[in-house]
Amino acid sequence: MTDTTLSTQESIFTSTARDWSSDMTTFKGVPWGKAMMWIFLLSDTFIFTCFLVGYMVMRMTVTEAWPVASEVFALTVWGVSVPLLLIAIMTFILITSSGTMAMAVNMGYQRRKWAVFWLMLATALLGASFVGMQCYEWSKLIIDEGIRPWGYAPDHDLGAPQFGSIFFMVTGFHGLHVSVGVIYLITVAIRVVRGKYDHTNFEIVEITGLYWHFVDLVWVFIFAFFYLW
Amino acid sequence: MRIAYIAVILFLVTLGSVVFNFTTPFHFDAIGSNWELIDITVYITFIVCGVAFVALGLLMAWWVYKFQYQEGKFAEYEPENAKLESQLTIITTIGVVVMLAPGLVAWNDYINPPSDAYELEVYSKQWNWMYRFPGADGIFGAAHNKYVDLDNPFGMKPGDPYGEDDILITDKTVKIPVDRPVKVLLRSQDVLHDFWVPAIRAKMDAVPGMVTYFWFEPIVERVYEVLCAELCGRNHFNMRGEMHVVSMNEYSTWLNDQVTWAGMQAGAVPLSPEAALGRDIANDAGCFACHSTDGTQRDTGPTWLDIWDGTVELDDGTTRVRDEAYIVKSILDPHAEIVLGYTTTMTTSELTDEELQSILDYMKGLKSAPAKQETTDENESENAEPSSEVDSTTIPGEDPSTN
Amino acid sequence: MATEGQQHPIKIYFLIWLLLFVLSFFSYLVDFYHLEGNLRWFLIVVFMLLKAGFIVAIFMHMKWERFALIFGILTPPLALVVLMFLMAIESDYAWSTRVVYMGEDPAPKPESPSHYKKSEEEKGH
Amino acid sequence: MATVEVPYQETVPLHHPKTWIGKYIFSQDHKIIAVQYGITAMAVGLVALILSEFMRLQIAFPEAGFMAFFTADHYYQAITMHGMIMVIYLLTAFLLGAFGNFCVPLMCGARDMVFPFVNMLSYWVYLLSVIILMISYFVPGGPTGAGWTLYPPQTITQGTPGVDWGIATMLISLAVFIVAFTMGGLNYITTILQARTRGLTLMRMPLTVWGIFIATFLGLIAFPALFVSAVMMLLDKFLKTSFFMPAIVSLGSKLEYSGGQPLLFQHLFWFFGHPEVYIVALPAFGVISDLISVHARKNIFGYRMMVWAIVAIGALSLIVWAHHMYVAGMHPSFGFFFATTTLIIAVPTALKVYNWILTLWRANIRITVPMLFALAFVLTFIVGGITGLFLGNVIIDIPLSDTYFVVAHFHMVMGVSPILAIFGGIYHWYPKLTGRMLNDTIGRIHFYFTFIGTYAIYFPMHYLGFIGVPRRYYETGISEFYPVAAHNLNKFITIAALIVGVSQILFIFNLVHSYFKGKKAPANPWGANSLEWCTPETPPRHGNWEDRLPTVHRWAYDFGVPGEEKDHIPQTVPRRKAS
Repeated sequence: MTDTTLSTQESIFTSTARDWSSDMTTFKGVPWGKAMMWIFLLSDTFIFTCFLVGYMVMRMTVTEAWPVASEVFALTVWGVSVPLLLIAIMTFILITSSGTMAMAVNMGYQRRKWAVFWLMLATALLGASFVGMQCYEWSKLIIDEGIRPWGYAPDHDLGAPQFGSIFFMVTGFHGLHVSVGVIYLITVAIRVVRGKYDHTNFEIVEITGLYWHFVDLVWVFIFAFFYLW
Repeated sequence: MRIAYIAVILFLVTLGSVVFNFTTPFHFDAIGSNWELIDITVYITFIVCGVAFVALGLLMAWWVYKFQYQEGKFAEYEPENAKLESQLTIITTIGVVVMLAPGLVAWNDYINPPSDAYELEVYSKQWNWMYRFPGADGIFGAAHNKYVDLDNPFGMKPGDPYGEDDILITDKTVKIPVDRPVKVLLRSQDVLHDFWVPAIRAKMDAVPGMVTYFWFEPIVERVYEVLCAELCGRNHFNMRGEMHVVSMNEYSTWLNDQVTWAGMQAGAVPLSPEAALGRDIANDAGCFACHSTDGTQRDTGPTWLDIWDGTVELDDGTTRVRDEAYIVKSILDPHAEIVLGYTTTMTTSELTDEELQSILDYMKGLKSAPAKQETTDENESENAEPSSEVDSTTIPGEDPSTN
Repeated sequence: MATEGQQHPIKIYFLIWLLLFVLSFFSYLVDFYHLEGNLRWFLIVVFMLLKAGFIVAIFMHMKWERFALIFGILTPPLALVVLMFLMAIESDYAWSTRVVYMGEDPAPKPESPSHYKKSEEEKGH
Repeated sequence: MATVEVPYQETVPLHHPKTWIGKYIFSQDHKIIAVQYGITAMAVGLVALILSEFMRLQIAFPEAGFMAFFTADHYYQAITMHGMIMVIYLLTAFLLGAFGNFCVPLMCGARDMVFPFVNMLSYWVYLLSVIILMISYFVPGGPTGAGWTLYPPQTITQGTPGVDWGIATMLISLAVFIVAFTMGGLNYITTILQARTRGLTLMRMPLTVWGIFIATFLGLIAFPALFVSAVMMLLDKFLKTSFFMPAIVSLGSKLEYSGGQPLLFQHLFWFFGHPEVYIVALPAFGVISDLISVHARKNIFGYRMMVWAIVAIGALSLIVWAHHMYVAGMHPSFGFFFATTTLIIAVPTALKVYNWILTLWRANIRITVPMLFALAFVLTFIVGGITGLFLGNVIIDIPLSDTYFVVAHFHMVMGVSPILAIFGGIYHWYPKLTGRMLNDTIGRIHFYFTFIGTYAIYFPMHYLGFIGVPRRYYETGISEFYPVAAHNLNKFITIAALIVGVSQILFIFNLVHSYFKGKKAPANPWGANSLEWCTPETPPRHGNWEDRLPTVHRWAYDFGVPGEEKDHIPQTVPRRKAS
């Protein structure tokens, strides 16, 4: 039997060495699902980073001009072109959803099931509206701006054809993650109020939260690299 | 005690490998370039690795033989031996350094061509080689795949002043002077290719969308076979070229006979509308990937020059008159009759009757001597106007007066 | 399995929430005021990394995880740093061969989006 | 706040399936899933074997009448499918899917994987990916003939067989495989990290589990790069994006691509592809370490060094990828970096070889069939590793890349060696899995044919590379680089390949025959120490252990401990009180 007394005086190196050299579990106090989600997110990080590295290579190798993002993504409101307005709104929505998700996790550990349910539902709704706005953005780019996955519609040539390709691919893949996340959130929310997790400590809410925050995290990078850079 | 056959087998396999190594005729052939450093590095690696292989193999065979199972015997209990392990680490590290150091020195040479190296561009496409010299000014004109068409096989950038005197060789054979370092620039029209002459040791991929390079200095006058070393489609194995390493005089004479880009543009004679249409259709169908139209012999398919005359020997030993029926049959059913010396990788063409007729019109016009006016742009030397640029061409980057 | 869970005062979530809004607003301002060059890139990256750091540390509770987990998750992406760094070097090399040998324009001017032109035309009328 | 940890699996009940389908088809039992993975991988491996025999016949007898049907297209399709099947669908799936599933819970003293349902899903998604791959042969144009590396632009331009549909089925199949692998891999890792039994610290785990652990971890962070490149290539093919496609004139027609970078694909592919080599090699290392130690009746020499070597190889394998691209035209200075990292990786790898051989010293070696395979593995791995030192050194790679030297090297190190490890592992664990012994005589005959045959195929093949015979040539003709002697050598190699191929029938016969007629196996036929031999029943039933999970008191290699009665002490036996 191993005694896993957690001493606060231990340096992080000692504690880490102890954790990694102990029996049964390496990540002390971490449920299976959470460990698995963390490792999955690590794998997903590699997917998104490879996409972003692809974007970097495209951007650095093409000799045709790269369109100016703040002009392409501008939104005309009452006749005034405001750069990146839609993207700003989308960013704020996603951050808000991250906040509600964090609240839900907190409520979960307090075992307040209905609070968890409503907060997760709010998160899912914010996520769904994010996807909706992304659809609107895509349709605007495709119909109004003439940007296509393979380049541009006739007479809309803005330079490098990779602009649309990489943009649609990466935001599409991120949007897919958000959509999956919305379904995941709703499923977990319903199962929580139905009492499926009553015998647990509601770690499932935290695990769902990890995924959701990761999606938000990816958006931080997409926002910086695709819209601002 | 039972004989441990496996110990004997391990011993024999180790020993046999060594014997094979020393008796086999299969080793690097005589080197034809300056890259002895590569051979030396290989030699050092052979020694280091060979010693390790023999030592480990024999040790294993011996110990398997010696420490066979005996009922009731206990093996030595020795979980680890820090001293031995660190010694082995050090020895291995030394071995690795011995192999790596000359390799890195040689690589430093490999990626830094000497300043007196002249440039040769190898332009590859499915499935043959073309070459370009920078001409009198010693500077290549810009070239890009987006400019390529039937009258501009190298994709020379229109209006680039450096390009006019570039010497274009659409034949698969290139001649280079002996004892002169050459920096080979590689471009590709379609897919990855790799210009490789085994005896030269050096090679590099040609990558579309960028320019790669390597350099070498040929030291033996001889004809070398050029191979493609990077899989490039169904005719990859037939993508051969020739590199003649010749004396400086022969090289200069040969180069003077080659056409410049300016000469090629001036010499291009328009075809009749039917024949031009036929040429475009044949081009779209990919015919020119395997068949030349200027008499160049390629391993991929017979040339179309003078195809309308005479007879041909087939691979079943029979002889056939090359009339229209034969040619139509060869286009529509390429596997039916195969010319001696070729393997067919040709796919069955789906052409309408009109398209077929246009191609036949074009092929009919491809005659060598009397019909010189009708030959296409791919015909080099005859159409080359002996301009002053060509005459003054010597080794690029070198003052002609010193020659 | 013994799980204490991640219970933390709600105050800190609100604080981070607010901070994320503020940082996003700042990075938006970088674009709004058309800052250019190194300053722009520096600010974008700083705000991006700060936001990413807060999300991972607070919202994903990594700050409170044991170092065994933090270490396990944060070291492997170092390989990606190598990949990114090398790809940046190589992309620059490939680009330079395109400019030197293929006659590509080293500094092309980006075109304005069409709708931008249209709105300018409307102003002109 | 002192808590005493209890293995979580002990506190939750296990739901046993009631129906036959639940037990054997849609089973969530890790042992059944391992068998399903193994059988599927072997079946698809047989396809790859047959393809390779056709290729060998074509190389040796290009003029022969019976090879007339085999066109260049068929040849290139065969090399592509053979390579991809062997690397991904056989070796990765077998070593991680079959051995991983079987060994990890048993050797960790767990009841099952942490999420058995996801584990089951992993197998069925893997089967789906195999089916999609096999559909390649039935779509118009056949499977892709781009070579297993699938380098663009060639992969998606005319002039390559299977450019219309074969490439799509290949890429989709790969993406599906990655999904399957991720589901399985997350399970293996979480099980190893979080579901070990009492007393089983990481440094007491058998090396098999260590190999599988690091390999799976590598897989989880390397397969994403393949996934990304597959997605980008599918978009290039079907949506005409220009990620990997610059301006191209393909067979006379201008394509509508511009500005892409083909080298990006190669980098992403090898960022996956090199770790993939170790995804296959590390589990094999682990299995071989265990086989040698058990059958030599001696502790593995330098266990800690072996573990750290596995970890170091795993970490380094992520930064050596471009040694596959020395002649690819990448940035010239990369040669220095990648040659150095590659040769550094040789040090831990060499140490593993030394330790295997040092384990034999003053051992008490039982020449069993698994031991035969283990010894053969060490020799073929030495050859493969040493030729790797040639190719890893950038300047030597220049003349040798894309020749038969490369073919011989990677077959030796990544084909023959892991397959010998797989055979050894099957002969070793079959008694535990089925409760019956495999036939010893057939096993020995099978071993000698396989080992000597494959050695005869690949050792001489290196030398064809020295004279410059290029790989992936459908037909060479008589050429400067291809003398008659080389042609005769090729004939010899082909005959050896045919013999090896046919001798595998013995193995399959042995598997099937022994399952019904084999000798009943005792619980611990080899006298091994690790936990899988301590199960209360043989074969272990669903749940593996009794109510209480086993407690581990020692490492898995206590063989020949002085002063003990038996020459092996299982991990569950308590240590004596220190006197």
